[in-house]
Amino acid sequence: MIAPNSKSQPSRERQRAVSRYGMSIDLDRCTGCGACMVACAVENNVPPAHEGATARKGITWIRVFKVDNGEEGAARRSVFVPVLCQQCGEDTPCVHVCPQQAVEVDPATGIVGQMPERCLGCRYCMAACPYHARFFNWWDPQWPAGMEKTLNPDVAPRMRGVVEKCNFCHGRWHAAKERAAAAGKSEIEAGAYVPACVESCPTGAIRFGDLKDAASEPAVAAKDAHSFRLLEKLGTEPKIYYHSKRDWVRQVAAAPKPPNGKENARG
Amino acid sequence: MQRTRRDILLFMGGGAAGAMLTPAPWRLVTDAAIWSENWPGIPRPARGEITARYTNCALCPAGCAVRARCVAGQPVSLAGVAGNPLSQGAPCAFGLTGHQLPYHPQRLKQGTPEEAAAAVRGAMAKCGPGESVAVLDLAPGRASSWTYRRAMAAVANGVYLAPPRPLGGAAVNLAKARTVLSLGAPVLDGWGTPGNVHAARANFRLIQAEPWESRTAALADEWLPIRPGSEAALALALKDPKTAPSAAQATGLTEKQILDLANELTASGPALVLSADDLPEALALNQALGAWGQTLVARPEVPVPDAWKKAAPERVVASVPDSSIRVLFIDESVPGSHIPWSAVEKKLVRDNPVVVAFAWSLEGYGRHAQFTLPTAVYPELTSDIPPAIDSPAATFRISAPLVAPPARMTDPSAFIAKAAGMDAGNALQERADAIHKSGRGTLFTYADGKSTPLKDIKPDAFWKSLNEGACWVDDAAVGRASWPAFLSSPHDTQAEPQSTAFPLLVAFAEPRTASLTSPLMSKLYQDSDLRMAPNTAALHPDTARASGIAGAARAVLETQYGRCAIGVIPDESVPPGMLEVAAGPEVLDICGAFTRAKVVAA
Amino acid sequence: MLPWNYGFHWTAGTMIFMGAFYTVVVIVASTLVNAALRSRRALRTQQTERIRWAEDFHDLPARDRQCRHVLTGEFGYRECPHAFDCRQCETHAKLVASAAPDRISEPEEDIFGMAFPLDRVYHRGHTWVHSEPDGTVTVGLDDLGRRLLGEPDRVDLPQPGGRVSVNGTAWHAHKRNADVRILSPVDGEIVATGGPDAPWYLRIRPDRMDFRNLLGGHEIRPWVMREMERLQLALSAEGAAPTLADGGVPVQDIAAVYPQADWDAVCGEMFLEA
Amino acid sequence: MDREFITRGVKRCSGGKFLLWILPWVAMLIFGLYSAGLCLVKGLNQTNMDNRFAFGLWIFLDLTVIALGAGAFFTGFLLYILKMKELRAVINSAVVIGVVCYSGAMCALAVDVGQPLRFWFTFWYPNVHSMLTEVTFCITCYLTVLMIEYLPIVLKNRKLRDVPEFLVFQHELHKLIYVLAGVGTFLSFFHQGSLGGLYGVLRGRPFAFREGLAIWPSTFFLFILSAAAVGPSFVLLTTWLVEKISKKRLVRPEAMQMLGRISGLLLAVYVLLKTIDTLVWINRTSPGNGFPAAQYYAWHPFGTWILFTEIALLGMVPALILLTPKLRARTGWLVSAAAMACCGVALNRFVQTVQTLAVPTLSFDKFMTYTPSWQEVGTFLAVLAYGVLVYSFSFRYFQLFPDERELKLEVAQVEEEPALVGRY
Repeated sequence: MIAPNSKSQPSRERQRAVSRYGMSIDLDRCTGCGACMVACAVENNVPPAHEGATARKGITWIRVFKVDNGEEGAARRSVFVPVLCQQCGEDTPCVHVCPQQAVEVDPATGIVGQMPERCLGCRYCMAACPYHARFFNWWDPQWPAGMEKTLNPDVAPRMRGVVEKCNFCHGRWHAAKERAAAAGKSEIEAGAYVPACVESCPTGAIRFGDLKDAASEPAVAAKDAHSFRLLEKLGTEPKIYYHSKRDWVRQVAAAPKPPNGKENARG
Repeated sequence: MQRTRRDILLFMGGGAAGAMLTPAPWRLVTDAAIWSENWPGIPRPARGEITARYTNCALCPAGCAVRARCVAGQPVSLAGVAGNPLSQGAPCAFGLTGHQLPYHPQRLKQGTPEEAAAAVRGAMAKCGPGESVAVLDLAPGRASSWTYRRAMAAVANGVYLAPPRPLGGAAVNLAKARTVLSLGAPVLDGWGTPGNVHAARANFRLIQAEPWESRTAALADEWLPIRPGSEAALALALKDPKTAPSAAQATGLTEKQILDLANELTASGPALVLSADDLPEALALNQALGAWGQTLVARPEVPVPDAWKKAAPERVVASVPDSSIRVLFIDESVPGSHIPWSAVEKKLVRDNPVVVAFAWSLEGYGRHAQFTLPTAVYPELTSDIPPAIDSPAATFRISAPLVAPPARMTDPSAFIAKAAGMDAGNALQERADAIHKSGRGTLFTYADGKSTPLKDIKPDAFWKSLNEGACWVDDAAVGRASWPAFLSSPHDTQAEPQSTAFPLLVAFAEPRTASLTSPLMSKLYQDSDLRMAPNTAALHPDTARASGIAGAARAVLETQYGRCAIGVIPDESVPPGMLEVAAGPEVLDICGAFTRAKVVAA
Repeated sequence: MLPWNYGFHWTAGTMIFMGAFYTVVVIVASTLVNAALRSRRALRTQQTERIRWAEDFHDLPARDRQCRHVLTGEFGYRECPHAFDCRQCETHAKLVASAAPDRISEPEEDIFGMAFPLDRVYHRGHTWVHSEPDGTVTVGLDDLGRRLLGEPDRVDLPQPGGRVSVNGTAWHAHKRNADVRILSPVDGEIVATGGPDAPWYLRIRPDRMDFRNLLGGHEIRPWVMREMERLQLALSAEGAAPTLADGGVPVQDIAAVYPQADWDAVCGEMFLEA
Repeated sequence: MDREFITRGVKRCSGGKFLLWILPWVAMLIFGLYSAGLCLVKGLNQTNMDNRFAFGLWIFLDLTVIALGAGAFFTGFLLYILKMKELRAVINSAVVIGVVCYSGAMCALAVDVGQPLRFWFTFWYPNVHSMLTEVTFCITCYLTVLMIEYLPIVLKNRKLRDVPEFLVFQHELHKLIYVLAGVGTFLSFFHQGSLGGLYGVLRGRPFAFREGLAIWPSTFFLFILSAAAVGPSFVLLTTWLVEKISKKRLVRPEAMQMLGRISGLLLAVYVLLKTIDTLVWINRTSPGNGFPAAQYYAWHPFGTWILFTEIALLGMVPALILLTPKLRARTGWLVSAAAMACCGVALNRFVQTVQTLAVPTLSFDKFMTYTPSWQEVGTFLAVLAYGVLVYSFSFRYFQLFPDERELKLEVAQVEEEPALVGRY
């Protein structure tokens, strides 16, 4: 009922924030191998796909899309676009809609967090997210007998009926924080904390860092002329910067174009 | 004053009402909700001491170095090892899920080794002249491979079979290459060692000649969409421009394109030509481009004990006369390049041959063998990994077990050695000692990321560190030599002639292995559309219509070797006249490289 | 929701929102409680009968709520504001004062062959009150009422010693599917009970000899005429033949003549019960 | 035999006939409860909703049903606050419709959420910035209010009122009904609005996003208006239906026409504002977010026709009909106009819920389609059947139309006149 004072509130958070973690993804390097998706699932105890799952019912905190330039034959070119929670920094669409504060922006890190244990499963946040980066547990998670031994102890598996999404591997952030504290440092130093997808990318296409640290790769990428963010015009200030030297690739940032009646069950 | 029951009730009621205004009851309900996170069926991850352990991935010939994050000794996630000279710390999607393979639902749990041994003994006894006992080794070059060869040398008419070595066993030196022409080779997607390829990528220009836009084509500097099956023609024209016109016809490229490409290859060398399965034309082109000694090099064999030298030669299946093998052992415990069962089957004797497969799942040859004996699977097994194709120097690394294999697993080499009446011994350590004796090369240890010359290391220390995650790299000392004969030997990898019966050419979209992947890989093809599920084919809607399966989700794939059910996906990006197939055991049984096929309604 | 809950912030938004919420809760709750308390009081003070009649009267069609002076033609149209209790009606008082006293011609009115003796006063619920010499009054059903019920299947009379109040329930009568309560014309204490066969149903010692709420003299004829119309209407509405059996003169047991009519509805209409 | 439960003097069909009437609905209800049960026990994987179509048939149902149920608060408001006495004839019926719609919507919502057992979280950790929080709070409160308003109707039942406590309580409660009417109006105003706000605030969905006054997007006010406009229409429609089915006259034409007039008036205002809002959105809001509005309608089947149908065909036309006394006086026109108005608002809710999710947001999205599973349809039918049943029972045993008896007598009188004239 009381809408947030959209401008001021996040900005205040921003000032308080110790760091604003962000990512840069070089689309000219992504081979679409899927290592990031798998590493993410392993890290965050996302179960194997249920037999009934489809590309629209599955849980893929980070998902690599194959996008083409719409041309045919020789003129056709494709690019692989990894899409994960864009960690919007200004009136984050999913935060304000959640009826019970299960979604929050961590002022210390700028990371948009999701608390499955408080989630009602109303899926309003999913309707609110323009990046389709939120996923609903349509089934109870299931692992083949014995495989639960390989679960990551730092992340609790989620039950059926709640929403989840990328949180930049919060477990890893926590671990890094503890290591830093053990080493007597108040802050995590650059490189001490990277999400699983970043670590697993064989071509180093995904880079991670603190946007407040001008030297960090995302901060540098943010200034690059060939960098862009998805649906920037919405004004939600995403913290994921994509990069490509190819002009047509940078078009994926824009709003969708009307259909051209192509038939493709894969997309 | 005296209390009535009413007072007490009032007191209790008041108390209850009051309690409702305190956080306590509500806190309880909240917690109840959080407890419900672990309602039945939701597993609790085990806790324990967190350690890092190292090994080498045995899931493909690349054998990348692996750092395993272990909780109380149990690996919960895998990652690459930064600074590794071979794999550069880059993992792949399949490798990242390796630690889950031991718990694969389709894992083979028990077999009947005794019966198998008896059957083998019987068969070997009545093995007549002209008949043979053979071992088919999918991953040649390992210590166990040598054991097999010794064993086959020990038995009369023993034969040691292996898939044809890519480039006849020669190695590729990408670091030297300035221009790479790939005729459908998945250079950036499963070919060679990912880390090594990506590291070298910046220094060469990649030209991908391939009918459809594969992952490699998408990232190549230039993609030449050629007609399906015209790779050979293109290679030929590039070697000898006179054939350019016909090549232009075959490939659908313009003559100019071809000639320009030819010039580029010669002008901006050193160049390298790779093809999906070594096309003689491609090899010849390499020869013409003077790749030998530059981008194509002969890699010295990893040292072996002299005692091993008396071993059976390595032969390809095609070289064995048909219906001549009475006893066949197939070792697929370590995934390697796959040979269609149809090709193997016709080599077996007619009257009940004995086929013993060593596998960790029933998905491979086990489906056809009389006996399938369960083996350990990575990361349970202990095996060395032969040098990768893109490693010019000889290497030696061991995939040391991170998890103890379950009981009643069979060790293929021990079994085969026993059948041949010899003792396998600890081949792995013997070879390590042989390497150490050679005193060449350096040892890179993963835990500390240090490289140490071999001569500064004691034999047992060498052996110890190999088992704790290390790799030995030979000094790359490769003298320039003339074009080796084995690279000119004709291959049976010619594209089958265009036929009306089988109009479609099969191209493999995913790595060509029959071995199972972790259930988690389902994320890649079920929860997203990034890769195709095993035994699935993508084809152009027109092709589908022509084949009378328009709109169908399932169909039957048919080749001259047989038929199997597949899923079909209409995709306009696949050119008409070809099938983009994701390998699966069933498909691999009937499809080799350049197989022609057709799809019919299920 | 409460200050100690997770995520409770002392912000304007929260204050306004929760404030509005709690206000609503309080209003709704207090309304309920208020209603409960009022009804408790009403029950304690025996308001039930008054309320029942108030409800019935309220539910009567406007045409049946006409003031008695409309019947006599003194008004063109007037709805009774006092639920037929003229004792508290100034208008009535004025009109009575101004009216000329009745000239009693013959001892009883004969309307369509029904006897309405003028020695008694009538309630619009078809009961009469007759003052007895011993200072009590007898209460009975008037001729139309009697014919409506004919030979009642059952009559539930109150116990002597009980009390009745004006427009409260005097007794219950059952006829065929009809189950009607007969409205009491007077306040008072029941002395004795008669019945259908006795000349009267109740003998009552009234609190006051005040019958201003009852019809008498010249008012009776127009009233009965009007009642006959209503009966006609009720009968035809309940699917009886359009005219009375014998050219308009109601028979002793009207119910018997209309076996198919919904007698409950007819009686409800005539005895003013919703 | 339920004779003594039925209001005196009104005609109701025989018990057997009534049984025949409710039987199919009961069957439908049981089937629906079964499918809803499946969704609760096995989880929402029983539905065809997915991560991209996170909302489906049910949310559409909720929004529509609640809009139609607005008749309860609005009629109450007109009768008790603005003292429009004619509406006394339909208020009870309106209240029952309200109860049915709101309770039905609540049930559907309970099935729709992934963790129904946590419904109370919304009250316990409310995020006051969320439109959904506000909706949840208001709908819950308002349903309570409706139940309380429904109480007197029940207790007034001929048999129940014989119990003095019931009689007295409902009498006293009814005296205070205007308070509840006031509260109900307040609550409805906000949750009807917030239901609109629900989509208006979705900055990430430029198709639904709207600018507005202060903290409320324009849809907030449009929903209030449209609900208030269509509520009376729906009351009118149901009343007409009940008259047809029960073959009785229940309400005076004046009352019907008054409902129609009110509906038409508000509808006209709504259509006007909706048009303005749409123009602002097409020319300013949407392009401002980088989404040229034209492209939304390039995804078939959702062409511009849907916009035209919603605003002109099912908005302006019925408004004009209802505002023309001549046409309004003709039941045929009146009822069909009301029906059109209801469809128009239903279509509007459909566009808000379904089309919003169907049109892609990322350049590489595909146009989304979705067909509800039988379990979803079943649950939908359950709500429908539940509504019909509750209404049928209420109509049979409670006095939904106070004028019924009177109208019955009037009819008789008309037939009677000649006879009477002949006799005096």
